[in-house]
Parts: sequence; C-alpha cells; structure tokens
Amino acid sequence: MPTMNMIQALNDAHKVMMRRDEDIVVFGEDIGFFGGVFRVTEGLQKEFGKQRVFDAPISEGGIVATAVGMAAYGIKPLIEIQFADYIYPGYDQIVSEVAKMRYRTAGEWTMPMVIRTPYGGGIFGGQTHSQSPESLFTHIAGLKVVVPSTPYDAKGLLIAAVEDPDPIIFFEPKRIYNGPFEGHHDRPVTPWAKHPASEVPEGHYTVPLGKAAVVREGNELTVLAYGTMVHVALAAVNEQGIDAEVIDLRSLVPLDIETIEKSVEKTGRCLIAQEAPRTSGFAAELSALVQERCFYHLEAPVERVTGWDTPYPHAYEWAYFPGPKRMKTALEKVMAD
Amino acid sequence: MPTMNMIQALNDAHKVMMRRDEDIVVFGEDIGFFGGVFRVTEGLQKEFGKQRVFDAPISEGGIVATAVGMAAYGIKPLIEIQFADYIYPGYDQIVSEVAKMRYRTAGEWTMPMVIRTPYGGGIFGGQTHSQSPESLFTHIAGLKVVVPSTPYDAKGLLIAAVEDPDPIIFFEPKRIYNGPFEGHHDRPVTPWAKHPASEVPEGHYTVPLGKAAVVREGNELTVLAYGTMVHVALAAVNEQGIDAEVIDLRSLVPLDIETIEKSVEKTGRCLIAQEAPRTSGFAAELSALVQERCFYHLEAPVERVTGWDTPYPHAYEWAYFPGPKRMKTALEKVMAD
Amino acid sequence: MSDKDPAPLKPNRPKLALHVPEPPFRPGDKPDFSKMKVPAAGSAPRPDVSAAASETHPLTTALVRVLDEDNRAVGPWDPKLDPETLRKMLRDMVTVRVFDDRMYRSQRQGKTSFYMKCTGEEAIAVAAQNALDREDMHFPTYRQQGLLVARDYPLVDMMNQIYSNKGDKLQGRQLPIMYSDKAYGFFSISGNLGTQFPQAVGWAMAAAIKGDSRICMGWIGDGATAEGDFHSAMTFAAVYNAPVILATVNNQWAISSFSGIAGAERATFAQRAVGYGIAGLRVDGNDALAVYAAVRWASERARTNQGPTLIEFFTYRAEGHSTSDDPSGYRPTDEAKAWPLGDPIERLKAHLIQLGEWDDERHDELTKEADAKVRAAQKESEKLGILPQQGKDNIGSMFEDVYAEVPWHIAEQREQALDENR
Amino acid sequence: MSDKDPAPLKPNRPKLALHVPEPPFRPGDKPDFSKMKVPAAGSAPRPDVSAAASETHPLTTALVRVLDEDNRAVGPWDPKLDPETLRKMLRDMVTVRVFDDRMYRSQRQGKTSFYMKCTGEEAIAVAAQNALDREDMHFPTYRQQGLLVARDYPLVDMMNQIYSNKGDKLQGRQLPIMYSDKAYGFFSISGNLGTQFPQAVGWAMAAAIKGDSRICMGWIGDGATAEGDFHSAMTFAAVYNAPVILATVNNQWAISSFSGIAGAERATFAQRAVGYGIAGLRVDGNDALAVYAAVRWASERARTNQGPTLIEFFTYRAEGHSTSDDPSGYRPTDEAKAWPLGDPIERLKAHLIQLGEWDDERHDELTKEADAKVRAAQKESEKLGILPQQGKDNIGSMFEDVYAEVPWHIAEQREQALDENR
Ligand SMILES: Cc1ncc(C[n+]2csc(CCOP(=O)(O)OP(=O)(O)O)c2C)c(N)n1
Ligand SMILES: Cc1ncc(C[n+]2csc(CCOP(=O)(O)OP(=O)(O)O)c2C)c(N)n1
Ligand SMILES: [Mg+2]
Ligand SMILES: [Mg+2]
Repeated sequence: MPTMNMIQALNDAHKVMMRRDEDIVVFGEDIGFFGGVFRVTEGLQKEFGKQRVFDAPISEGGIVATAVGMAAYGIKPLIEIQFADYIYPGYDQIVSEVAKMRYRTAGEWTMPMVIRTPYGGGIFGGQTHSQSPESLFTHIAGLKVVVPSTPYDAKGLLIAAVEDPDPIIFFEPKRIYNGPFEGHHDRPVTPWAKHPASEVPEGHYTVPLGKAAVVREGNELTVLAYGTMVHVALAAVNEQGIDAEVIDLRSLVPLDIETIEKSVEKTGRCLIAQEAPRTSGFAAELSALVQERCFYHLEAPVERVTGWDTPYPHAYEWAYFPGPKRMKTALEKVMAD
Repeated sequence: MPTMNMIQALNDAHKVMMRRDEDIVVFGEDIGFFGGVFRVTEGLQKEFGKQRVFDAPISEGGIVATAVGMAAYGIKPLIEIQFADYIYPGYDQIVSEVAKMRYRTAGEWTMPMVIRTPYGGGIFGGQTHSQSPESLFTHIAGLKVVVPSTPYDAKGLLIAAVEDPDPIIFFEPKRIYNGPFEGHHDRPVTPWAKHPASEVPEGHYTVPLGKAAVVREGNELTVLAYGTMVHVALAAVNEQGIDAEVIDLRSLVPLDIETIEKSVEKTGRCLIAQEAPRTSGFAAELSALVQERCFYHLEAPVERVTGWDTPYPHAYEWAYFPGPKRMKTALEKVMAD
Repeated sequence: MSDKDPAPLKPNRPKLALHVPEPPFRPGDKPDFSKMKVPAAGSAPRPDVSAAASETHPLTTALVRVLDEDNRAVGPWDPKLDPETLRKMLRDMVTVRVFDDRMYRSQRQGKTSFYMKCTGEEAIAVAAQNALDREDMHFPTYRQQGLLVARDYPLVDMMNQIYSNKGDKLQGRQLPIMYSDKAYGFFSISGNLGTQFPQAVGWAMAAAIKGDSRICMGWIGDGATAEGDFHSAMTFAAVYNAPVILATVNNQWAISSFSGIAGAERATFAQRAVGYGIAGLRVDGNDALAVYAAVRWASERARTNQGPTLIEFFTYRAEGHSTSDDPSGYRPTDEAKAWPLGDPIERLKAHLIQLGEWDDERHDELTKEADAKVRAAQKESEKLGILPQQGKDNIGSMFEDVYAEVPWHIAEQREQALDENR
Repeated sequence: MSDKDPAPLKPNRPKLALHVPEPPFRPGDKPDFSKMKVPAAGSAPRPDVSAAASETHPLTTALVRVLDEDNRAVGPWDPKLDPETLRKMLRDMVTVRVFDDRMYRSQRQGKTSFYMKCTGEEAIAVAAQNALDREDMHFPTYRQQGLLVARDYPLVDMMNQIYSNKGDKLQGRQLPIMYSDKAYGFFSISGNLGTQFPQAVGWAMAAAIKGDSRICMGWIGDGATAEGDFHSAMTFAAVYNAPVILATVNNQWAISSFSGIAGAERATFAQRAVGYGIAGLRVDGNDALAVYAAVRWASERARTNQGPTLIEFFTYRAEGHSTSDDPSGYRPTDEAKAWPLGDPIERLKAHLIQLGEWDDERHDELTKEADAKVRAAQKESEKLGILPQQGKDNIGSMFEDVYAEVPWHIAEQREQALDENR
C-alpha cells in the first residue's frame, strides 16, 4: 500500500473522485497551474484541464457564491479557501445560502459541495494563518463539519464528503499535513511515513461521516478530540500513563454521540480538547452534551483543554497552543476530582 | 419618570449620548431621514444634522469597515445593522478587524464602537428576519456582547456600551420592542407601560456591562436567560409555581459568572434558555461553565431550552420558538431528576 | 479617554466636509422632474451583437428607448414584435398588477404576514422573460414575480406560497413571495440582498463548463448593488466570460433611501460595466419593447460565447417597499405620478392601440379576465388555508430538509416538538 | 443521485465554453513583451485638479509617465521637483531595497518566520509618501514599507517587529512586517486582504465629518481588488465624496495568479473608477516622478473637497510573493528583467545623473551608507532578540489588550498560562 502524507492523500482523493465523476469542479485561489499554496491540488489542472480546475479571483465571497450557482446547476464544486482565517468574506454565502438552500426550497435545490480549508496553528502563521473557526460552522444548521487527523482518514473522509448530498466544511489541520504532531514543538518533526495511518489504499474508499474513531481504548477517562489535538491528546495520556479512551470525532456535525456516550458511561470522566478559543468553542457543545446525557455516570466535571480567548499571537505560538503541559494539568485535574 | 417602550428608550439613549459627545456618529441603512425601519433613530438626523446621522449604502461590510476607519480616526461610530440576519456580509470586518485591532496593535488603535442590531423571532419574519446569531460573536475574543430585555436596561446598557472602550455587538430583541412577551403568542400583546421597567429616567444613567440582574429570587432552581427569553422564563416559572431564581444575563461577554455561580450553588439546579439554534449556541457555553464550576452542587443535569437546529420556518414560528410548553417540559425535567 | 490623533489642522487649508446625498424631493415638496433629461426614443444606437464591449459603453449613460411620444416603436432597438407577442406581454403585465393588488389586500386582511408589489416595474420581468428561451435560468429578487407570470406559472401556486398553506411546495418555510421553482427556471429567492447575483454567474459558469447552450440572468436592485456580492458577480463574470445577463433594476428607491445613497449621483448603474470591461446598457424599464430588445441583444451575445452584459433598467418604484413600509414618510406621495417615464402598462397598451391591434374595450376585458383568473386562483388557494391557520399541523415537516437525512440531534428535537404540540 | 436539470441542449445552438485566463508566459517560455504598448512619457494630458471626474477617465487606459527614454522629465505631469527631493526619494528607495535584502536573508537564516519584499515597487510608496503631508494618513498593505522609510521611521523598530523581539511595540503578536504606527500615520497592516481599503474611506469620512484638513490614502494589490471590500471602498468614497486616495498597486501577480484572474484581460484597474464616477489615473509605478505627480494631483483634489481618486500604479513584482513562495513554479525566472518599465531605482538614478545632480560614485556611497545604516539597525535590533528566542518571557502580556481591561475569564486563562510556563 502506498505511504502518503496528508497532502498526498488529499490530492489522491481529488484524483480518484474527479476520474469517477466529471461533474466535479475544483477552484480556489492559486489552486490551478500552481497546485495550491499547500500543494493539495497539484497536478489536477494538468490532468483534468482548465475547465474543471482553475484559479479564482481573491474573493472568498465570490468563490462560495459561484459554487452555489454551480451546485444549483447540478455540478459539484470542490473548492479551497486558502486559509480558514480567510473564510469570513464567504461567511454570508455559506450561512445564508449554502446551509439553508435545501431547507428553504424544501429539497428542490440542494448544495452538495465541499469547502476545504487549512486551519489551526503550529506553523508560526500569526493571527491570520492559525485560526480554528469550526464552531462558527457547527452552529449553522444545514452544514456538516469534518476534520481529519491522518492521511488515511483525510482521503476517506474527503471522498465521503464529495459523495455526500449535503454541503461540507472540510477543515484540514495544516500543522499535520506533513507529519503527526504530539505537541512537542521543540522535538524534531516525525514524518507521516512512521505512522500506520499513512498507509493509504489506492483508488476509492470512504471513511463514513458521522462515525468517530476510538483511537485508543481505555477505562479511566474519555478524551474527545479532533484534528491535530488527537495526536497531542494521545501522546499526553500515554506520557501520563492514564488508561484513557481517546476518541477522534472526525466529524463534528453530524456527531457520533453513541460512541461518546458509551465511552463516558464506561469511564465516568471526560476531557475535551480543541485548539480554538475556549468561549463558545465546539468543546462547549460537547461538554454540554456529555453532562446532559451522561450526568449520572460522571465522577468529575467534564474538562475542556482549549486555546485561549485571545487572537493567536505570533511569537507566543507555543504558549497559546494547547500542548502537553496544558493537557497534563487538565488530565491531573479530571483524574483527581 | 417618563414611561417608554424599548424603541423610545433606545432612541433616548442616542440623544443623551449624542448631546454629550459630539464625536458620536450614527449611520446605517434607512436610519437617517426616515429614522430606521424600527424607528430607533427617529428624529436624530433632524437634531444632529446629516454629518452625524446619515443613511448608508446597503453594504453591511462597508458600514462596519468605514466604522473601523472612523474609530481609527478617533470618533465613535454607533451603527445599525438593519437585522441581525444581515450582519454576515460585515462578519469579516467584525471578526478580523474590529475584534482584533486593540490586540494586534498592542493598544495603539482601539475600536470603541457599538453595532446595534435587532434580533430574534416572533414577528413572522421568516428565516431572514428572525435569527439569533449571538454565539457567532461570543466566540470572538475582543468583542463584547450585550442583550437588553427591558426599556430601562436598554437605555442604560446602550449608554454604557457607548461609553465603553471596547467594541460591542448590541442585540435588540425585536419581539419585545413594543411590549414584554411571555411566549403566549395567542394572547393579546401587553404594552410596556404596564411593566415597571418601562419607567425610564430622563438624562444620563448606565446599566453596567458584565453585571447580570437577578430578576426573580428563588431557591429551587436557577434559570439563565437573556433578551425575550427572560420574560418567557419568568412567566413559565410563575405558571409552574417553581421557586426559581431567574437571572437576566444582560451581557454575555463579559459574563457575570459570580452571580451565576452563587445562584447555582444555592439552588443546585440550572436551566438555560436561548432562542438560537441549540448546537453550539451560547447556552452550550453556559452549560459547560456551570458544570465546570458548580459540579459538586448540581443535583440534576444542566438543562438547555433552545430553538431548533433548523432555520426559522415562517409558518411554524410558534413551533420553533422556545415558548411556554418547551419551558414547562424542561422545568419538569430539571426539577424531577 | 479620547483616542483622537493630536495632529493640528493646517490653518490655511480648507475644511473638509462630508457630502451626504439627499433626494431632490421630500414629503411636502412638489416633485418637479422638468429638468430631467429624457433621451428621445430611437436615439440610442444599437451596436452589433458581436461588438466590442467598449462600443456599448456610451450606452451606459444613454437610455435605450423604443416607444416614442406618439406610442410608436422607433429606432434601431425596435424588436419588431408581432402583435400576438405584444398582447401576451400586455396580458402578463396586467395579470401581475392585478395579482399584486389582490395579494396586497389579502395581507391587509390579515391572511398573510407580508407582501411586496412591483407596481410600475411590470414591463421589466415580463418583457425580459419573453425575450429569453423557456430553458434559460433566472436568479431573481423579490420584485420579479413577472418572470413567473410570463412563464404561465400557476397563480394558485404563488398564492399557496404566500399563504404558507397546505399547497405551499416550500412547506411554509419561507416568507411570502420568496418563490422557488426549478422547473420554471426560477431560483429560490433569498432574503439576503445581493446573494443571488454572483450565484447567477456561477450557474452560467457551470453551463459553460458543461458545454450547455442555456444562459442565465441575474437580478438585483439599485440599493443592493452596494453589496460586495455585486462586485463578485461582475468580477467573476468578466474573468470567465460567463454567459450571463446581469440586470440591475434601478427603481430609484431602496426602502427609504434614494438611489444616490447607492452612488447614483455620480454614475449610472449601467456604467459599472465599464470598470470591468464588459458590455453595458441602460434601458427605459417602463418601455416593454426596449426591455425586450436589450435582453434579446444581451442573450444573443451570451449564447455565442461573447460574454456577460450588465443592463440597468431605469424605472420607479411606484408604491411602498412592502406591506411593512409607508413611503409617505420619506418622499412626496405624488412623486410616482410626476415621474416622466410613465406607466409601462399604459404605454404598451397605447402602442397596441396605435398599431390598430387593441382598443379600450379589449383592454377592459383583459383586465376583467385577469381579475377573474386571480380571484379564482385565490379562492382555490384559500381553500388550502391562509397563514393564521398554519403551523399547527405537520410540525414534523419542519425538521426535514435541513440535511438530506435527519441526523440524530434533529430527530430528537422533532420528537420534542411533536410532544409539545400533541 | 444527480441534481442536474433535465432540460436538453438545443442542438442548433453553439456550445458554451468557460474562458480561463492564462498569463502570456509560463516557466520555460521566453518572456517577450515586444508587443506591449508602452505610451511615451509626457503623452498623457494632465487635467486641472478641479476637472470633472469624467475628464480623467481617458487616463484610466493611458499611462501617466514622466521619465522618458533619455531619463529626462517631460510633459505636463512633470512635478518639477528640486534635486534635494529627488535625492531624498532615491535614498529612501535604496534604503528600502537594502532593508528588504537583509531581512530576507535574516529569514533564510532562521531569525524570523516570514518576510515580504517589495523589489521593483519601491518608487510607489516612497514617492507617494513624499507627495503627501506628514500628517496625512495611510491604510497600507504589506508591500508599502517604503511609506515608513520615507517618513524616516527607525529601521530598528521595523526590525524589532520582524523579530517579534523585546523591542517590538506590537509585543510579538503580529506576523513579521505587519507594522503599525499611529504617530507615523501608518495604520496597522491586516493579514486579511482588502479590509483596509474601505477603512481608509471611513477615516477620510471622519476627517470630513470633523472638518479636518488631513486626507487619507488607502492601498490594495491587484489581486485583492476582487474582494468585496474593494467595492465597499469605491461605493462609500463615491457616495460621500470622501477625501481619500485609493491606490491599487498592480504588480501583475497575486502569489501565483496573474492579474488576468482579477479581471485585467478586459479592463485596467484604474478603469474601475469610471463605474463609480470618481476620478481615475493609471500611472507608471516604476517612474518615481509620475507617482509623485499623480499622488500630488489626487491629494490636492481631496483636500479641496473635490473627492476621491482611484490610482492604478502599474508595476511588476520582481521577486517571490514572500519567503514562503517560489515563483519559478509558475512564471519564467527572467520575466522581471524582460518587463519593459525597468527598475525604478535605476530610472531615478539615471534621471538625477542626467540632471547633473548625481553620479555613480555618489550612488555607490549612498548604497553603502544605506547598507551601513541597515546593518547597524540590525545589530541593535538583534541585541533585543530574534524570533526563536521569543515567546518564553512575558507570557502574561499575551492576555492583555484583548479588551481594555482583562475580564475574569481571560485573567483565569492568564493564570493557567503562567502556571504552565513556570
Ligand atoms: C443583506 C441585506 N441587508 C439589508 C436587507 C434589508 N432590506 C430588504 S429590501 C431592502 C432595500 C433594497 O432595495 P433595492 O435593492 O433597491 O431593491 P428594491 O426593493 O427597490 O426592489 C433592504 C435594505 C436585506 N434584506 N438584506
Ligand atoms: C482575505 C484573504 N484571502 C487570501 C489571502 C492569502 N493571500 C495573501 S497575499 C495574496 C495575494 C495578494 O495579491 P495582491 O493583492 O496582488 O498583492 P501583492 O502580493 O501582489 O502585493 C493572497 C491570496 C489573504 N491574506 N486574505
Ligand atoms: Mg430599488
Ligand atoms: Mg499583486
């Protein structure tokens, strides 16, 4: 089986699907001839031509809006927003149009499209290349929100997203494009090749939306995470020697509530990790859900490990990032109580 | 003391502050000669002239952006977005610019401005005149989020907001502009005149941001609410005869956590009411906070009463709105457990 | 605490001042348009369909008009329509007006929550529709009910939507008049101004990508041109040479704001085309023949891969913005009557009479027929219910179509809602 | 499951096709600009400062140029600057280039995370700044470092920001080169493209509201003109007649996308002015005298309440987009050299020599001085630290300035962060 990093896996997902379905059209800033600033769309214009793969003007609003028109026509836009931090000019079209179209037309017009966008910190990108705005989309009924954490999942989830009849915001954790990251920024980068999930099958396969992955089984504690934080959480529980069950949500909406409930009922404790700012982040929703549904199983308060309620400050990247120390403190707290 | 409805109280707050501070400038769609579609700015252009009160092009992005430039100059924009449902074209300027300016310039440029906007349902406005997008702003560090529920508070909070050095999103619950609303849509509308908080002092006074109001004292249950839902919650606990403490948050960010904690520690139960869709709404943050901070006092899961995770459907307005029946079921549940 | 920059004014420099546009007339003023220059019918040249975009640019400050003062069709833009087509357009326009009047009254009677008329603007949607193919696509605003009527959309279906009743194919989910019908090439109307304009360009791009031959028409109001979406539409249309007609209906008002607040003091809306290097036309929107001719011209251009055209239809919003609006608060009540381009129905009627193809009796009869048709539809529709009766049955339906399948969390909410309403 | 409309293609209609703009040359091609029309210096007329906006519109497709092939200043736009000013501009431009080179190298040496040069575009910011008053305001992008240098901003302060070090007045919070300095009339640079453009208009509106005499200049790149913010800026500037100069730096590239992707195949960026009815100029951005003259003209207009001007500075981005970019992946490496408008420093230098006010030795000396100044600043700045050493001390500072006062929840987070880093 070929070994791929996340970029290659995403690129492969594009190729697999574009070969199967000629209605898929890919566009975005710098994604054509050049292949995207993170190279995810490399080679696509060459293989599929300029009518299906093309550069877009720097107008995230226009990109989403024209995608709406294309979806209305009946073709399938698979578009890139260069950084999640730049999705806001397209926010009105996403919230008011993409998300609500099926509903407001009672199913007459649907918006099957995938909006891919790199998100998260860890590359010294400063305030405007590091954001994690997922909760601004989980609040919007009509959108599905997906976050892969490995090359295998990235390809399988992206294929599932392209095949899904609903609009999907597909957040790619850019810090782990090239290798998993356990939060130890001072240690050398491990490439994906050393991780089992870098074995990516050729051709078509899917990782279903709405199904979480139990990436580590355990009995003492349930950890909910997604994206980069899956790796940080795994490393932290291993380092702390806690018999934790780590769940990679993979899709935030729809959420695999069954897997979460089953786990928390077993462990009685729950810690949620997100890189986004704390207040009104998706971890709040998870915390609320867990305590609503598993209250009588909880032995300690549900804990949140999060980014701070500040912008992502350039030089203080590692003081901002919810890394091993923040995880450790929270693990100690949730286990102590 | 004069009796005012909420529109008059807000109008009065404008006048009081514009007379005191000639750097205040008011603009927005239809707010000039006409005085705004809800008449909040009526008479202002006449009194303060067109250089300080003027109509804006239909460009919420341009309205916020030019307000940023004005704040950078050193004057104080007090602007209106005609409906909260139309704030999204201005979302990038609010999130990327207004919210982050003080931080990214280490305090050199600040953004003291107030963005007023009517929100919420109950007037048969359909999907695009009924939304409650507050949690999309509570997630953004750097913004304050304020929601009045009475004429007295509306004037006092708006004056406090105008005097505040930080940018404020000021959500006005349009359903209660003209009278409090207890959720019984089939009963006649009560005017504000019958409510004690319609007595609004003349001249300058403030209701401080970050201070909640305990609008009903009680021992069995804490209810957290804001905006229209304060009145719905009050009526519901009275109708159910529950000895509940009802807290009107008034400002969501900063939040009066002390008052909340003290109350939940006393009552051991907590119910949170919001009109917004459930998933990732502000009630999720409140629920997470309450269980994190009062876990060992809780006798039952924290309950949320919310709008549904659907757009606001025109004809099903009252099936969508979290009214008396939804409150009753939730009250029974949180009290039974 | 003041944040003001301490830099002093230069004493010998002039004081800057903000210009705030003001409409020529306010309530109490006598509207006087005698100074308004109305170019003569027939005076605007008609470039070849394959002309360079720049050749059209003089037309962005002119006014394409066909019907002259004596109600004759004159000049190079005369589309030379047969009387049958003219009568069809007249019938459609009259139907729209009658429909508007009845539905306005319905709202006033409390049968629904909201209504929006297009009085004075009937020629625009109706003639545009007649100039296009049945398969062409529209991304309309809320003032193009004429597109549906001109495609013989069942009036009862429009009313069912307005009443949110059992026959409403949108299941009561949308504000009245926010129609949607794929089979009629009529895209779902959005409450969010401007959004549909670049969407139209996206649809046209898709048609081009797929080698289709259908084109697309996007619609926007003068006020809404200020939205960023307008610029997206123009930019993407220009860059990809999209087969799209971008129509700005300049009815000179946006609720209470006159078109100067959208920039009309300095340039026409058609002139925006110049900045993007696409074709542009400014057209008398109350002249059905001019509207027809312009749309036909632009459609031929789009169909032959010659790219997009921006058309400004110059007209006047003769009534309030909607049932929630009372224009007497911001403009003279007699302004509509004083406005020089006249009533589009009267003008087309007079033209047909001048041709000897129409007379007052036939017109009265047409009006009566339209009235009867509308009344019949109303009766039928009201059998299916009016708004105050809705929202009680079929509560479960409100949880469908958020996603293709109902996910667990919405299914739970549906159960809750059904319990509440038992 | 297909959502496609079943309507059939019309068999006798042409197939539509999407046009996707492609730059003239790709890697491997030989860039050949011999077909590019370069208008002669001095050929563009200079309208009076109080001319109607429409009088400037022919200039939106022309090119205001002052320096001719023999390096003389010619024509009506010659600003007739004294040699002292010319030498100051040359010095500023050389300083910018030297500064860029050193900081680029610093980034390559791992001393910071990121850097952006403005090579080939130095004349634009430097000459614009020299044409304005010290009190006038700028809302810049990341490629106007010349504005700071031309106002004698301490280079060490720029470097401190680039290194996010102890001397960084932005406290390490911003990506390198995202400068901000109120006292220098330089608004905080945003990472979000386009946002500053309508903000500049807002500042100018405020100046007008307050009867100030200071004006404002907003900056944007060719690629970013596609953002909705561009349209907001143009619309608000036009409606309120704001005293603002709106500058589009068309360096023909936006990362890997050529200007055709922003619409340049069909219209110049200056032409956008026509659609809004404001003044517009297209200027040779590599000709410092032309830049100076155009900004001077527009500033006089703005200062006298005659409204906004859109200026396109036509130039070429001679190097990569940033340190994260390698342009050899999408354009010929020798394209910069082949591009006909030359190097702005060489051109100004030659002009001064031609005037007898400069020579090669003095130029070498100037370069050496600039180099020494930059090196000295670098030494001083690096004493205060380079990026890899930052982010450990003063952790508490990252919780300040989110709000004027630290609210309880952020105070709690500060405690947590301090604990983590003890
Ligand atoms: C994004 C957005 N902002 C504001 C509104 C409120 N609004 C509804 S219609 C309208 C005026 C539109 O005027 P115009 O575009 O000229 O269209 P017309 O009503 O004249 O047909 C406004 C401001 C809205 N619906 N959407
Ligand atoms: C809203 C937004 N979208 C995308 C980006 C990513 N981005 C940064 S610079 C750039 C190219 C800008 O090109 P141009 O405006 O021509 O300016 P130049 O770099 O040539 O000076 C892009 C796409 C961004 N910073 N902000
Ligand atoms: Mg209008
Ligand atoms: Mg550029």
